[in-house]
Amino acid sequence: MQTYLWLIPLLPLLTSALIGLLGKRAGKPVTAVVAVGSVLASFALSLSAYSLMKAAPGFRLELTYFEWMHVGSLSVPMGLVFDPLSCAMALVVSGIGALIHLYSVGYMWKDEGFARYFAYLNLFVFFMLTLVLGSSLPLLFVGWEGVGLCSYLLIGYYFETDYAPAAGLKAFLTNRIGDLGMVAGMMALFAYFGTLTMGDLLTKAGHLSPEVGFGVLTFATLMMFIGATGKSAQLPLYVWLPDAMAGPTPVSALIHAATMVTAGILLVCRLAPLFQLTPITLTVIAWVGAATALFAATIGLCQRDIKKVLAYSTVSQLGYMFLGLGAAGFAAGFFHVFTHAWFKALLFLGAGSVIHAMHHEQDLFKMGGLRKKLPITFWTMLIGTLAIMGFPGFSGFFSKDEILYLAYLKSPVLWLMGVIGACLTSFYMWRLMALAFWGEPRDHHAYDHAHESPLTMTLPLMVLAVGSALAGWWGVPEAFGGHFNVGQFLAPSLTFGQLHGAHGHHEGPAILLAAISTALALGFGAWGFFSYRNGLAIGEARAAKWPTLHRILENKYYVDEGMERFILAPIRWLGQKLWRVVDVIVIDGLGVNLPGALAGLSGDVIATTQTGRVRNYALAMTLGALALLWIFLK
Amino acid sequence: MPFAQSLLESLGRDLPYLYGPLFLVFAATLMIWPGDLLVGRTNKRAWSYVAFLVLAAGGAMALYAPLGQGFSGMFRVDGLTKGFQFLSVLAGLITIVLSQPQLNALREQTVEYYALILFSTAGMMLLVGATDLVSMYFSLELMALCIYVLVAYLRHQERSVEAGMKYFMLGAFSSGILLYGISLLFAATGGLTTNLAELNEKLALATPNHTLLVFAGVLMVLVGFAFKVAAVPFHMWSPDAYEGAPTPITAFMSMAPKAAALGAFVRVFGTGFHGVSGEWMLPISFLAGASMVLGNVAALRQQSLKRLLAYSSIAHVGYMLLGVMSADAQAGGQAIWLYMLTYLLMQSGAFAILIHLQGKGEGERIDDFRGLARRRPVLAFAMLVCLLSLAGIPPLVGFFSKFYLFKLAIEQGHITLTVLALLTSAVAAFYYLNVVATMYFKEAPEGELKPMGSGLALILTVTCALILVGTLFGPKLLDWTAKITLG
Amino acid sequence: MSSPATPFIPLLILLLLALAVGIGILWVSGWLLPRFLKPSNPQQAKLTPYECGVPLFQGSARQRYGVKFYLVAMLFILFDVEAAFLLPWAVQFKSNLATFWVMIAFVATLLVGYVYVWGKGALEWER
Amino acid sequence: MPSMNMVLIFSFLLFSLGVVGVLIRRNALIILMCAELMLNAANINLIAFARHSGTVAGQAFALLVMGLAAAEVAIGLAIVVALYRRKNTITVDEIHLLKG
Repeated sequence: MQTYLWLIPLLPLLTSALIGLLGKRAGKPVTAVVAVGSVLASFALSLSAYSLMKAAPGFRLELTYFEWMHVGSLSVPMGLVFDPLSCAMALVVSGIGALIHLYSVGYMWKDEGFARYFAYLNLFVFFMLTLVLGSSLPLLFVGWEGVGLCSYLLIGYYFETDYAPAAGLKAFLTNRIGDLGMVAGMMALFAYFGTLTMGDLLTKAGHLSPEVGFGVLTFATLMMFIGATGKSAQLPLYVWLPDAMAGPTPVSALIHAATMVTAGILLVCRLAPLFQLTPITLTVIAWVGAATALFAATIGLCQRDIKKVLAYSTVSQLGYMFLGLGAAGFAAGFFHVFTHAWFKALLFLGAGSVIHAMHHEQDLFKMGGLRKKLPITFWTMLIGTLAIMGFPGFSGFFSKDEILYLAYLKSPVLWLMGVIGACLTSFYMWRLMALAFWGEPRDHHAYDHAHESPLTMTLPLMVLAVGSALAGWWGVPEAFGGHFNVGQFLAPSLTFGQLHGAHGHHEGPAILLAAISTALALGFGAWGFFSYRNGLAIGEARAAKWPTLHRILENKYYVDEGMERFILAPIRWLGQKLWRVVDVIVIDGLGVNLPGALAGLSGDVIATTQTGRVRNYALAMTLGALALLWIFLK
Repeated sequence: MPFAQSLLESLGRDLPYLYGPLFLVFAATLMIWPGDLLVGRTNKRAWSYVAFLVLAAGGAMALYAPLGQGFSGMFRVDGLTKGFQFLSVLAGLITIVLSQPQLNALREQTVEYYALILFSTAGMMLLVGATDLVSMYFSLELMALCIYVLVAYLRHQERSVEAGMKYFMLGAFSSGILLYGISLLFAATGGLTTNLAELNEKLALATPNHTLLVFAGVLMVLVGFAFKVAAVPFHMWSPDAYEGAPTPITAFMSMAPKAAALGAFVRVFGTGFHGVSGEWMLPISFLAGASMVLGNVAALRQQSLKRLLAYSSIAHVGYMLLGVMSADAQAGGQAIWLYMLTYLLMQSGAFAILIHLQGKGEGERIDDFRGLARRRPVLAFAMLVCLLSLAGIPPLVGFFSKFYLFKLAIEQGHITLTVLALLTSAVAAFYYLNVVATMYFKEAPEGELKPMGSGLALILTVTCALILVGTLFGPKLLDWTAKITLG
Repeated sequence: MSSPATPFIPLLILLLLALAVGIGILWVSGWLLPRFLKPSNPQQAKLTPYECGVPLFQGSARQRYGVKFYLVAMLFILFDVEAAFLLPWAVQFKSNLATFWVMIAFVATLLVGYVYVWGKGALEWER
Repeated sequence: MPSMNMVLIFSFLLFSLGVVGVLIRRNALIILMCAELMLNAANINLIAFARHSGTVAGQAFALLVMGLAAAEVAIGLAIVVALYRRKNTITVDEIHLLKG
């Protein structure tokens, strides 16, 4: 069996190529079967990998197929690693991926680019699995870039619209900034450890003691974290994720909620033994996470677009995960990845079902009363909402509670931020539910034509709903009498032979904290629900009362406008002006009319260098040579 | 007659080193006269086949040439020579294939076109093996003079002639500077030698009052090379020349002379000026940095794909100068060779598509790629592969060679520049992706696209396949690089 | 008389003599004789400089030459400069076959070029 | 060796003349001539220093450079002629179709 494990990532790649080449000819049914089947097969293989891993010594199975790069002292194997962490994540990716594939069949059935869509989607699954299973950082990076590319292609999928391609580009470029951090971090790690293979890296890290002050390791981990903020949409690089909702809804569910965006958390967990050594980085991560969780939640309060609400909610939940990681609760952070994958995929697919039913209407203010028209969607989304708000017993409850508890141990302020964020989450989720499913229909035409989605779409919803309800029981925290099985399960990956940092799990008022946060969340949820159950009146009254606040939140703190105004516009301006600089300074300035050029400089700093006049080019060459001479003589 | 005998003996001994280029020169001469008399006016395209075969044969001869040094230390066949000769010949072969659609469409098939490509390739083959400033200078000029003419080849098109004029004027200017630099170095040795190895010893021993002479000489040689590889601020000819030249010649210019000049660059600075590397390291680092920044920034705003590729090639040269800065002809040569090989793949793929879409030579704007993904999904995908590889996105080979080059630079301690290279290559993603976005996310214009000729299709298939799977054979590729460049 | 200039004294005398004869002839034929012989009847045509019978060129001498001149000049330079290689060879030539054939190869290359240019019609003035 | 310095100074003046000529003249032909001047400045160095060291390599080099200069001029003239036929001017400042 072990010999076939390489098929896990390669099957989706193969089918992606097949669908891309032959999909149009083969027809939609065949395409659908192949696409869903391949991901299901990957899921099955992942299950067998899981059992093999369980039997392996140290719960770690490292398969090296061949040497990929050998450059000087750097040797990068092409191989896969199966340990609790990667197996769990691979199961999530392929399992939830299969469900979303199935859902997509229904959702995209009428779309012209059916084959193209599945080719991209399967390519994404391939890269994601490479990211998860890769046994070295460069291989992980290949997956990292690959999922970025697929995300770009899928966000821009509806290229007839203006904003979709722009959103895709934004996502890709924001991620490139993060990637720079990632590459820098990789280089620093290589300089320090002399290897980029996960196993060697972590083994070597295991022999070190925590770094005091700001050293190479702190630099490397911080850089890695910058990479993670890009992919996982943390402050300040979160801007791309809300725009990414321009893609088809199942894509939002798979890539921008359940899997790709959690790659940053996965990266930190993968290198957990390293991050353990750098308290400064952990503190930074915790604060960035908490700030993102709170910040994004506030924006979620006033959004009208159902997908935007969920997008900001995702950003906020990712913040929680980082908060957990920063509080050294790597298992807790990953646990939230796990539960979040269930309930956020569910919520997105539910939202997709609503949008589908409403003929691509995404405005919450035009929905209402859909409870009776879409019963399955309603009930499953209700479960998702209960899960995300942290209703006792549902999955979000356990994972969020564990994170908040660890945050409290690190700093009560972090805990407070987390709790406020949780309250707001509860509020906007109930607002969403109330606006969409309760009250009077506000757009009668759309309402009359609304209909429940086909089975291919509702089946995944139901499976995900069951998962959302139950996933939390995997890791019942010790405070509630459980054993936090997730932590024990992941321990081999996260500690990697290190002594497990004594968790000190019985300190502090765990139950009390949980009670406070849960009660508050329930209260806020009720407030949100009753404010909007009967329509928009109360909400509008509130908006009228605090117009400024409402406007700021509705406009997402004007971050995009600020970026445009203060970052992008100057860059564009510089790019255009740079053109003219050399001409004015060099040609007209020195050659013809220095005073005139100086006057022009103040207004219009730069003109074209590339004047098309050959003598100017020769002059530039001469001046360049003189400049070189000057550099030397100085 | 001892003199005559020794002449004949040394000729017999040394000529095998030059069989490749000599064969090209003689074959090309015979093609022009009397060969061309035999071919009717309408059958001139037959010369493309002849030229292809001749070039392939010449390349094979060079590849199997014995290793060694000859012509009184003027020429040397070693791994570096063969490696870069291989690149030049490959680029020449690709160019001949790429030339067909346009030359046929414009009815501009002549024997001279192919003969000039052969002459110029012969110049490159000599250039990369030159171990003396004299032989280096003349082979450089042989290469350049032919390309000036090729750029202005479409003499009925205004922009082709203008491009040729600009390239020629500035080329003559830079060649004057280069030669003057050589003469200064010659003077610095007291008029004794221009041989690179001897120069290296002599220059290191130069008396203090010769320092300025040495430095000025090195600097002027540097300017000459920087011009040939189009490094900022000696790059200004390249966007204009690239845009105006017939597109296959643009492809040729961005691949073959660049490879040859970089090979010679590494050899001259790595062996000839190795002893005085302290003096030229800083200037080159400025050239490299400026090229990366300006090349990438300027490419952002381009509307014409040819100009975009010209600016991006300036940036790529900036990266490759990192290899020159290794001051080690062997290691730097390897890194540059690998980079150049992958660059050649991506460029020829991109140009194959551009030439196909161009038809008679019009339509090179990025806008002309609108909706290509709809009209020709396979072509668009191939372009995507080439562009992403140019942007250095893993796991394509462009990433691999870039990684290798940057790693070398870091090992050599050029941290700042490497960081700059990383930053600017992030900028590069902008404009490459802009093209991708145009292909994938914009509405296609009306009209049918004609099917691609088999020559272009073959080149495209092979390059894309190599770009896609290249990294899988990373270690093999490196072994191969080492084997070739070490000889 | 052992000055190094001694051998040149006859040359100097010859030079002076030549100058004297030249100036003398000009003086006699241009000024002395006409005073007695020529009828004084000045006309426009007679006063213009003599240009081998073609009408006098009246325009500015700074105007551009026709493109054909450059073509010929180009070819002339190309083939003319090669003499620079022939000369040192000729001076050093010591009747051995090896160097002879090397130079023949060089000239043959030139010859191919010449035939090519001829065949292309670049040597025709009127075309 | 003061005389050698004189040679260098002389050749440098000639070279500068060429450079300045390329930079300030507008006529393509004169630019061409100035570029040749730069080559000749180098030739002076080559010949003088070859003479100084008593070797002939430098002189041979200079001879070759002259041949090359002729080839360069021929190509330059050809391009300029082609340009004149297209554009009816050889003033380089009037030729700027390609830019940006």
